Amino acid sequence: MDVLYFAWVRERIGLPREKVDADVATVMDLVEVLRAREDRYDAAFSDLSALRVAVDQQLADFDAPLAGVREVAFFPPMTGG
Amino acid sequence: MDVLYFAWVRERIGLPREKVDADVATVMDLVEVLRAREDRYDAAFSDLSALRVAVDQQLADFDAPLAGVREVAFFPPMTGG
Amino acid sequence: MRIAVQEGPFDLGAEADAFARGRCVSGAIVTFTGVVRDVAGGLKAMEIEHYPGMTETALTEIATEAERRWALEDCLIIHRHGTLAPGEMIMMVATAALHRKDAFEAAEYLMDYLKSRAPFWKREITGDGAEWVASRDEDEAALTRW
Amino acid sequence: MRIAVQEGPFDLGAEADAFARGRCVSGAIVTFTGVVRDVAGGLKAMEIEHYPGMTETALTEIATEAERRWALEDCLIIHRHGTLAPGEMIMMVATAALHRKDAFEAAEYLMDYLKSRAPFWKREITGDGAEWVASRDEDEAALTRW
Repeated sequence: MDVLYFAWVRERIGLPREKVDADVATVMDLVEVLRAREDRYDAAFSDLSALRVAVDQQLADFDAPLAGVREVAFFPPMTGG
Repeated sequence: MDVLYFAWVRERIGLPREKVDADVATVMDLVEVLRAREDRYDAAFSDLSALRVAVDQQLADFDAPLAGVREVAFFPPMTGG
Repeated sequence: MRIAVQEGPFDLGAEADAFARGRCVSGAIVTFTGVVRDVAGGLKAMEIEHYPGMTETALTEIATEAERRWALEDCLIIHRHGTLAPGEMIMMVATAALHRKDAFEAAEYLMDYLKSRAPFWKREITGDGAEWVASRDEDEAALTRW
Repeated sequence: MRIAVQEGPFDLGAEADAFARGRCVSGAIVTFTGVVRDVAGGLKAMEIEHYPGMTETALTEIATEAERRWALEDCLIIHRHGTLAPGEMIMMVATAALHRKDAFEAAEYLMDYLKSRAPFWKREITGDGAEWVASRDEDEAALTRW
């Protein structure tokens, strides 16, 4: 699936999007897979309360299932308006 | 002093303004003097709860004093905006 | 602060542009525009009577009180009188503030007071004749909020 | 309903005019405009990042919910992204309704949701560097009102 990063999450991880092929059931599983990769991922995901997630472009929780999902995005709380 | 009428009060009394020289202490005294004049005044002032009053262009109560006042206006509740 | 009481039309776009132009402190600009509505159909015109002299004083006092209660950078009131057709703009207010809450609340305050405390009276002209618009209890009740 | 997500500027006056033009049912039109503010001084630019695709979806959902909750004749959201200078307009919303209460509440609802539920992220560029604007607890708290 496509994994996207925005704002300081993008900066900390160092790229805006990547393809991730992993056998993960939930967003939280995906987070664990990413954190295990490298320090920059581990740092980006160190405080999940500072992060928001969207699954197929809809805001979701970290326990949201990923079956059939094409796109997951991680970002800080939004500051629109 | 000048006495002004607006909206349906103006229509019922039949004129927009007039000079009234009367020895009146309060707005209520002025109302009594006017009501005693003619039926059209009596009709216009028959329900004071449907009327508002301004003394020298400031909203006031019917017991407001008239000493030194130059202008009194009677009108229905305002419908601006 | 700018207060305008006028018979002729105003240009919402030009007024909004002029009010908003070059603001670097205010992050929030709210406008409210009132339009002559013809809900039932059959409205030919809306006549607005006012009390020259008191109108300007009342609007200035209302705007001054809004600037006292909220942290506004600026505010604007334009109100027309005379004969208006359905769809014409009757009035507008605009507020500029650092925060959106102040701008919104001040604009609502201006509108609530304009409705019941500024000396305007509306009359609707239809094919059946002319009728003064009655004040609404809910407009009076709205003032208790402030 | 119109939703626009764009990099270029918009013309508040022209948008407000077009939105308001010819309304005979709506008596009440509210606009809110957000401006890049430089309160402390020294702001060089505001950069706004967004999530193409999700942004449009989120704004449409927010506007649709507003139209479901209030009796709106129409609503408009314009939001920019990219690099903006202090004083530039970031976004606007507009609402048209029969009654002013609906128009005001719907505009405030749109703003509250835009602040915390639309995928935009602001970064301030000053002489000292760049800093992501932190979300404010009071913006999140504002959602509990609805």
